[in-house]
Amino acid sequence: MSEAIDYKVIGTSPIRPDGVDKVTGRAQYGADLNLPNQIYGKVLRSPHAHARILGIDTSRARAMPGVFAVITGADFPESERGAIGGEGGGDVSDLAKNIMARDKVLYHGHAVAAVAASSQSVAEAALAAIEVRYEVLPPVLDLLSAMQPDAPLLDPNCFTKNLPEKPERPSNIAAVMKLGRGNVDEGFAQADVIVEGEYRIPMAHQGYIEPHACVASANEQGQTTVWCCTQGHFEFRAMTAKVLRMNIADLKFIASEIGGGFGGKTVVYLEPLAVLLSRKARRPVKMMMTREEVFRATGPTSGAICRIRLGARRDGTFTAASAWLAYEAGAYAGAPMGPGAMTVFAPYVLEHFQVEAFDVLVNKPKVAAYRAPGAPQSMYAMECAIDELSIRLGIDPIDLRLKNAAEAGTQAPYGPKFPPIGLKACLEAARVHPNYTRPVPAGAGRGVAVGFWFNVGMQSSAEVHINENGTVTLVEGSPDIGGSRASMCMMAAETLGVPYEQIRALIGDTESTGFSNVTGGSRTTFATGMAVVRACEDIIAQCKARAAATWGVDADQVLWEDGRAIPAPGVNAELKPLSLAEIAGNAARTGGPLLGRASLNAQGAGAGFSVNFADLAVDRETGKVDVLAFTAIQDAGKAIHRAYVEGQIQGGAAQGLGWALNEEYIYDEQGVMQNAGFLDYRIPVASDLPMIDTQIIEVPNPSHPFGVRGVGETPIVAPLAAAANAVARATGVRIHDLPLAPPRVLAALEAAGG
Amino acid sequence: MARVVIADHLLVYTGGQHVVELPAASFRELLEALDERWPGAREAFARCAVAIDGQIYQDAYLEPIGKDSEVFFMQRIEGG
Amino acid sequence: MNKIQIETAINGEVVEFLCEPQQSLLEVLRETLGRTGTKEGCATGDCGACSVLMDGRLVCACLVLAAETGGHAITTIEGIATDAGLHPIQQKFLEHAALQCGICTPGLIVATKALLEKHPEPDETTIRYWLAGNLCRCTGYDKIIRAVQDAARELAHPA
Amino acid sequence: MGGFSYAAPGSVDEVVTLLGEHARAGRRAQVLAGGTDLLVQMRGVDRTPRTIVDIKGVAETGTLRLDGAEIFIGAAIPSAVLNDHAELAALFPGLLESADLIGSTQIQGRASLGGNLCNASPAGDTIPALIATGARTVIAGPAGRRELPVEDFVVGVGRNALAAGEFLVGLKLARPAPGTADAYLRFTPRTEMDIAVAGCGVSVTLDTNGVCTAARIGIGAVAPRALLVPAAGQALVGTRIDDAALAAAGAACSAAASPITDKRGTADYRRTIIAVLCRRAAATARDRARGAGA
Repeated sequence: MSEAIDYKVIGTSPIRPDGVDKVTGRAQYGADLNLPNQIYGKVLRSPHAHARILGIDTSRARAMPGVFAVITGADFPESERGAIGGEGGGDVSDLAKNIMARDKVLYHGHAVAAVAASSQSVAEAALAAIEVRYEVLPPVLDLLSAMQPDAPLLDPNCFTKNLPEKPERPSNIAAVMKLGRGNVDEGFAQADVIVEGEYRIPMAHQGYIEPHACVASANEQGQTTVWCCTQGHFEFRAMTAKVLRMNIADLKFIASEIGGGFGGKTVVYLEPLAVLLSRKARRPVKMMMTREEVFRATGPTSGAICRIRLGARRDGTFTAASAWLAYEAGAYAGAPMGPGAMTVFAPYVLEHFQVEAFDVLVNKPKVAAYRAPGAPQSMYAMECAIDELSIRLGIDPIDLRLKNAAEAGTQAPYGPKFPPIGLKACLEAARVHPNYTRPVPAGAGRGVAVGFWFNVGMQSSAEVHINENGTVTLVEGSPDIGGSRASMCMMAAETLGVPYEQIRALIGDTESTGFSNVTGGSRTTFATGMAVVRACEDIIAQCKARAAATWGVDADQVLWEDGRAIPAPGVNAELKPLSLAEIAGNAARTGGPLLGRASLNAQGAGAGFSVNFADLAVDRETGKVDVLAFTAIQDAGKAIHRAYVEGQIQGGAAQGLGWALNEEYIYDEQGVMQNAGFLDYRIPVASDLPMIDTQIIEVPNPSHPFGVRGVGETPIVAPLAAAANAVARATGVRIHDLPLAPPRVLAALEAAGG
Repeated sequence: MARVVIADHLLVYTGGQHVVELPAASFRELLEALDERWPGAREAFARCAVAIDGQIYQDAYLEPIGKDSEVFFMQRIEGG
Repeated sequence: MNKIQIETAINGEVVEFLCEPQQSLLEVLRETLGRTGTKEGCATGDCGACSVLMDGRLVCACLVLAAETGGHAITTIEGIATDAGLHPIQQKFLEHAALQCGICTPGLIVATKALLEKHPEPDETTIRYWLAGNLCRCTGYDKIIRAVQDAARELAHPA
Repeated sequence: MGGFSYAAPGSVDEVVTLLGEHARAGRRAQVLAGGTDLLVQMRGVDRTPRTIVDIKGVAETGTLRLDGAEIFIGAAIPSAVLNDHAELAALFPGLLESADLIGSTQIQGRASLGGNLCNASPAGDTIPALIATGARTVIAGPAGRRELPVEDFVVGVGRNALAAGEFLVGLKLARPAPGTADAYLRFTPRTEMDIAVAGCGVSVTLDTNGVCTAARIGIGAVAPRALLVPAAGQALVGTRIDDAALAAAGAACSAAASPITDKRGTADYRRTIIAVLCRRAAATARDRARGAGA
């Protein structure tokens, strides 16, 4: 694999094959399907953050005209304990209780009952007729208080995992994780300068624009079809089967188009409810969350408290680092503290370090994956600490990072030695970038930060059908959130040697293609792309065999070039090349339809590094922060569709900036979220942002046929610290806590003497 | 003998032992060797991702392990 | 349920429907009339995914009662392309990769149409403020702004 | 409990009759203008059935009249229509700034000054701006018509001065005297799509020497209702609206404020920035007035 390879299609930016349907309103998203005879399902949610359910009376709701079914926790089978598997993480029994409370409600908005009725307004009236008696318990909302031994318990059966011995008493600390190497005391003793600080990062939501929605249709034998917006319909099928103790063979999941996920659509919320309601009502049931429900009851990511200590010699060499990381899990265990711990020091060479991380239950919604889960929180703290060090030592922040940057052969803090990685290439590119070498605008500060994510592989399937005129249909199982149909078609075009326009990609349902894990973990272009390439190689081998049969030569005497079978050098010069169309047209005579396929569990995902820098200005009278310029440089390994790679980087930057500047879950003392809507949960609007300049670095991943690393998650990691470091440099005041909302910034400026 | 490094959260199963050398030509054999050394450990280790000579495998059941390979057990990585 | 009979024009086609008094135009478009190109992101006027034109003026369909639309003309995303093909705004969104998941795209295209009818050659700031009511969570807006700029150029100076 | 119903009366009298019938029968009726607040409330905090009385079919509520010394703005005119009106923009740039800040372009396609006023949110953007201009409300009811200064129309959080059977027909504004200009500024964390953390409307009149002869300052989102702050206006009168006068006006706004701490900001923060907004808005109004024949 070398960068010098001259690709025809890879690295260009063609129009996506599903584009026209998406700009004309034809594309069908989660809530766009309406079935004949359909009724509407709605969920009754807890008005308390922490309470015991004493009783639920649904009799009035059941008696209402137009009400077809009512369900509560009692209608669910006793669920098994055990890992969900796949990307979802966590425990099946917790998942089951999260989608419908049993004996206790653990957050405001926790589902307690659901109805199916002839119209949405009848369904709403039926919810209002359900009576639930609660014994209200004190909510546990603050991370540090939740960790105290005398804190009220969410789960009296929760005993901290991964301790040397099983603890005697239950706790809200669901698990701890430790990581370390060398001797930190020795390392800190070698330091000329030590910086330390505590950083708080708020709970934040993925904020996809499409609320969760599905339609379920069950028949009298229990065979059920579910249409839904999901990052992975195979995993939704598995979760639904486990929660309802159904046979997977009785469940068919069809992925609609999906209006954003960012990790939040990797777990089920509505689907098992819709299946149960449909089974009871014997009619198709459509369920759609409101935006408020999305905020209150679907996966935010953890708020966290991160304490960092970092030591360095006068020349900038890091001597030691330690991190203490506490992550909010929400109502059930499963905060991304593991990846948080593994990423915090990942970009740097460190002989001595230790990390301690905690997964803490609080009366807030159960967290779900969100773009590089766990990394933005811990790496925010570390990248701020490095910036402080850079200021203290008077070393340029990029130079300081270059001095300590990991490279191929560096032992990563999480274990193995890095294969070829692009961190230094990104830092070198940043150092000479015109946006970095130009002067900082008056009144602004320029902040730098590094981002990192592992990326993953996992399971994917792909099929390649050669149509009778030589055009190509790809069938794969990865929902297309950001243009992946285009990149799949491009990799197929490059491999087969046929024009991009001759290829169409279809996302198969769970009965029409092989298992694939979720679109997530930055895995689709890497892993599903690898499956597509392998399936194309399979079809090429078949085509060569067909050509050999046609020509009466051995298969190894046929080569594949530019979409044609050609005789190998020295083989009968009279033979005319056979195009894919010719081979396909003759397929009936040479063995029947041409179908290639591949399935794999892709290993060797390439680590993704980024460098961001941003110019931010601060209004010293109001504390308002404006983003004047933002530059994101990232190693993509190889960019298949350049514009969509840039788009991933730009979108991640916007999400990271939103989290840094304004986004947060705001709770009152009773544990009720105060800003459950897009008006007060302030994601960036168009006028909040500048153009986001991107530069794609390509250090190929040796494990992928085209060098792909995966790009989707790394971009959200660095913007938090880049923004905070810019504000610190603009004002001379270091604010540790996010978001950098105007009241906080103004208070910090005033505390520092204006 | 492969050099096997145990992640901190798994030390519960190894009585605190951090590094161990075990004979194994494949990941499957390694799991058996671990289970033999520390009965009951297999399930916890099988749930982990591993890095074999720097390459991370989320599911490594059939992967070969070289004579001098370095194997790290680590937490599985998710993603958004 | 006391339903109301309404006759309105949607994308130039006369449409009759029955609605409940409190139902929004968005709900009727999507659930009654099968015009699902107009998307729901919030139903509170905060995201712009349901942007439509009412008598040529940009509005959120979630904040209009269906009952109010009698005798008015509604344009939805389904009415933007013509017999001649995609509208230049649609074409530019495709060319600039200005959509990722695509859920905000119909609303953005309708809003852009209203923008370019009022400001045929808007600067970047005008575009950003005009479209501030259309949330996009995927793109960071960069490519959307470029697509709108390019569409404005194309409409003002057809090739 | 009855269901929802929808009515679209064609005249002021019909609206008054309909509202009166409902009041007498103890049934709920609610006036609909742009609906950008009403529809959200009906879907969220207040789902109880009612008769929705759409006043957009009443000619007077859609009337915009600028003839003579008095300007009339019908209660149901969408702010987008006002924003497009060049003469109105020249007369009341500050008022139109406030109308241009109500939500998004989409919201402005529906939302009206009248609706913003009747909704009586402490943070309604147009209310402090209307207070600064000295606008008067025109109310129709069973007893005929009455007028009320805008600052007296809003009486509390979400509460206005309309009695049973009454509704807001429109707003009256005096054509500004020579040397008069207004400005409105609010503070929000985002650039757009946000609710004011604090807002300040200022109208000043300068004589030909640049000395301020009259000033009205309204503040929003820093008290249960938008307030006229006479002391802030007085701090400008008799000055050239120099830095010292601006500081005094700002301080008067802070002193008049009785803010709360909520999801949008702390009380201290609001008290601090209302002074900043007052200074900045007053400086803008002053600069405009200098250009407006002072």
